[in-house]
Amino acid sequence: MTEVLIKVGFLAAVALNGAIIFTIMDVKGASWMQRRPGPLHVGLRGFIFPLAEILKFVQKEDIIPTEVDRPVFKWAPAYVMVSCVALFAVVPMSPTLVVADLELGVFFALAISSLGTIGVLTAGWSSANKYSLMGGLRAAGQLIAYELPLILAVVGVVIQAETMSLVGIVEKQIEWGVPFVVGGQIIGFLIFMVAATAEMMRVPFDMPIGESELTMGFMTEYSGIRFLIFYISEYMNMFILCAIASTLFLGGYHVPLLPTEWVNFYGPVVLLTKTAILGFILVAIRWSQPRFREDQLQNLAWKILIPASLVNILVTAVMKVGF
Amino acid sequence: MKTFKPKVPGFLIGIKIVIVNMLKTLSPFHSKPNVNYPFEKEKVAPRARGVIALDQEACTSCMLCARQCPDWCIYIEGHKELQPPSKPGGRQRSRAVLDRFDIDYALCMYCGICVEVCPFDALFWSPEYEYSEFNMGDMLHDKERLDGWLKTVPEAEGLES
Amino acid sequence: MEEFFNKIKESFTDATLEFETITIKVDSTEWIETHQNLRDQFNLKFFSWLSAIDWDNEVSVGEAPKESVSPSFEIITCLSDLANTNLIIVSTSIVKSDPKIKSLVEIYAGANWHEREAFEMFGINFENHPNLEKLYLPDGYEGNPMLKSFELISREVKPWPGEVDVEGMPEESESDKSEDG
Amino acid sequence: MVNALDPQNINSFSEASVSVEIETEDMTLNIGPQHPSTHGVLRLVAKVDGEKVHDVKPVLGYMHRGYEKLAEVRTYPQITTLVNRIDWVAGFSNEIPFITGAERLMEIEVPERAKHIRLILTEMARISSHFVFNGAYALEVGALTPIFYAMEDRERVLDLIESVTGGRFHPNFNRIGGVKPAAGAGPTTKKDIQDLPAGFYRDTKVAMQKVIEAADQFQNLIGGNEVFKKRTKNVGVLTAETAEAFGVSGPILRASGVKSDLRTQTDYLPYDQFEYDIPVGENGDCYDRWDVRVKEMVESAKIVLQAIDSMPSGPLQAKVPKVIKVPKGRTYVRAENPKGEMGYYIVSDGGLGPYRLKVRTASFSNISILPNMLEGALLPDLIAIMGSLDFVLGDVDR
Repeated sequence: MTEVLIKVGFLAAVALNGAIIFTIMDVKGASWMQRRPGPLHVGLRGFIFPLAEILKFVQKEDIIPTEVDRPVFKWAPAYVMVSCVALFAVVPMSPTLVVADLELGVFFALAISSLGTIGVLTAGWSSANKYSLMGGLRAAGQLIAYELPLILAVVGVVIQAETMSLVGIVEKQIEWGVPFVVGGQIIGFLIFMVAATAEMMRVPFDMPIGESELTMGFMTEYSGIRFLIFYISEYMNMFILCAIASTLFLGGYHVPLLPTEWVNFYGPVVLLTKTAILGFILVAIRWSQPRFREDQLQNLAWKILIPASLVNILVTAVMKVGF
Repeated sequence: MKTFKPKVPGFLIGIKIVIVNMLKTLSPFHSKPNVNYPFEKEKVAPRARGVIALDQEACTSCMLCARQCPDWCIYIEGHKELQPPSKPGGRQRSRAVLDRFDIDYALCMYCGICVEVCPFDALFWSPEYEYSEFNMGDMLHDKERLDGWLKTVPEAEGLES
Repeated sequence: MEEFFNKIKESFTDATLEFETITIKVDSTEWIETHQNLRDQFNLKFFSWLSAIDWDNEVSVGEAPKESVSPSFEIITCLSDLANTNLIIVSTSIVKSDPKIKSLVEIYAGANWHEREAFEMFGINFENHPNLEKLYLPDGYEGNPMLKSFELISREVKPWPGEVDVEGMPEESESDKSEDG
Repeated sequence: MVNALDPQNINSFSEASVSVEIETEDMTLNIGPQHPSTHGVLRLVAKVDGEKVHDVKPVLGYMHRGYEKLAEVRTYPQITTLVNRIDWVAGFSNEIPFITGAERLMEIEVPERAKHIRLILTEMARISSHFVFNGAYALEVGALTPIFYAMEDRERVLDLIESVTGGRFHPNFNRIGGVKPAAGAGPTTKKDIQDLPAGFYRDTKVAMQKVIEAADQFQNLIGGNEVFKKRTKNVGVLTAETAEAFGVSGPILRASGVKSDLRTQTDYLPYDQFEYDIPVGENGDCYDRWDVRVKEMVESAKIVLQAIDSMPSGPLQAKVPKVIKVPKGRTYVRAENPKGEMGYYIVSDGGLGPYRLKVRTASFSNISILPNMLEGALLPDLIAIMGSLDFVLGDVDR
């Protein structure tokens, strides 16, 4: 029992810290890209502002509008949060430092990530707000549409690695000497990143939030700590999907040429660096792109990404069998 | 010779622009567009219409400014007093004494008509801008406060011919 | 501009050109025909604006007209031609007791909102208008604000500070004043 | 009643159920008056069927300040203060037609130098207005960064306007017969006629170069972006005929392919002395409306640079009586403002103030086309189309 609690605590701590690092990166990165200093006043030249942010949201009144479906409304943030945290359980930070080295690690991750859809949809539905409803429906449509290319892109990796365990996938990459992104999965990696960005609901796929038309989408009616949970899980989701992407495609906790025997020491650092680089690319994309329209977004998923990922699987399979 | 120039997708150029701007912000050699306001003050143009200063001595309470004000935000009251003659045996002169000169900045539209119409050079523009209040009633500046702004009136600047 | 004015003058007798503005006065019964004519014959396809003037001798705000006028509404439209910059002001007069005129929406679609504005501001009825309702003012607002008889409350409730005058000297006599002046 | 379980009916039943569309109830969606994407307090009551917009009813009046009524109780110099505030994004441009109208009625000839200063500042106001549009429009289609670049570059232009007029948004700088003789500041020079401040030419040249660079940056950052093109091309197409009938003017009309620019077509300011292009769009869609404005910014910067080089010397004020009384008469003066045709119809009765002042604003006519354009659009397109019209609520409601 204690072991489980420690594991859950470890998981939550890593995920929360990752989310906080990504928040700092997003906010500070955004402000620098926009020629402004960004948060300045909370300690260390403003770099620990997420703590102040958290304190602020915790203090705020948790307003629940009268017309809402109360239990559903109250529990919706929890779904989103839990799905994010649980996702990290299978991500290895080194061969031994992994909460659960499952046989079907990839399968578990993808199954858990679709749980968040329910949270978003219930949040939108229960808010008794037209903007929230539209945001929730858009989010549901988008998350379901992009779940497919996300899974299909991973299938290529699974075929190449011949295992579904994430540790196994990383070990295979170490064995190969190059990460999968170089070793034939470049298209799969791009598809995975696009689909992951859509799963995170970040620009250019932030139609569900779409603040210029839907104010804040499914989060419109949330305030106080419940809003904070949505806010944090957005960054948590970003952190974890980036971590999974770097595990699957970029060689995880290992970089070529470094001695494999010390991987337990530098593993977490390497993984975090790779995750942060991917995160920074997402930040740069977020602050430079406009957003897609709802129908264009669906077209991209169904007409481009899914066929492309199917072709990718086919090519990978043929290569695997043929050579 | 035909040079081949591959077409870079527009979204990549966009990412390049934001990253270049990020480096500009971080580099100490580029000017910063921002002013960290409460700690640094912004430099305003000397002509900026910030607040109206009043030279109490020059005012003769002729009411021209109050009459021309589009918003009716200037309130003047005054009376005349007899002054002792300047040289013995001369006539007693009357002098206007200002009892009240209030400008209600909550109403003022900062058009500057009062400054322009003043025939005795009693009103001036000052670029000072820090006089917001929590209470709307405090935006009514009386003649002492208006006189206090006088020392913030800048000297004349150079002109372009 | 002169050339265009001469052309206008051939068709409309009551046309004037003053201060670089061509104005034609028409009877309110010819309102629709005039605009149709101007749009089709003179190619004035650009509908700039429509508004009204309330001519009244009794005014509660501002200055009354210097010369006495007969109380009426003057309705004005401004039409222009984008290519040649011909511009014309069409004006007509209607009685105040029964202010109504035919709507121009059929001819110029843009007249819709301008007519609604004139309707709420002056109380002029535009016949055959698709939805003649208030544009700016809230529901339940009474009165037509642009009428000259409509008081401007802000000027009513507050006295003019310019009226306060410097009190005269107690001992001052008339002769002194004239000497000073 | 068809029995679905009857094997004979299965075929026909499944076909029928595919072809029948689901009947859904329309939802009324209020967009505004407090909404992140409306420029001010415009309220749109939209009937939506899912993402599709059916019937849009704009509700105005949240910002109605009754300037036409207020003008009746004010004198001509006092009205200059008011008209600044109609379209506050380009405050300086609003003064020009009004002052020109009063001057025309009084038959005053304005000195050349004053006209040039007016022209320079008008073009600067146009640039700053288009900067706001550029930033805000990108924000509306979801790009969050361009508005910060736009504001940074606009600040340079606003600083120049402030250094001359003393006001950033409400310059109140034009006087009947010229420009402001004593622009505030300085106890020693208060009564002197004040000219442009020292260093103005140099700073203007720098700022205008930056404007041209900024326009280029916008073309790369927003205009070249594939997502932006997808969002705006062939969205909200406005034909020239419809635009004319509704009285739509300015960049929107030019984007529809009509080469109409009052700067060349009328003589309210000496634009004929300078060389510049009038950008014209082809399709009349949102992208063209955006593109025309960016190009116009560059042209305005070119005009300012030329005007700085050919600045005549001389007085800033014509001789005018101390108490301004405008003779009896009426005139209509229009000008090409950043948002379109702005005009004042002044009916003077020979008094201190006008008997009636009709303000024709560009945005009012421009947004009257909204219900027409939004019919059948998607909800995200609603925002894209509305933003491309570039209106300011002060300009709509007056």
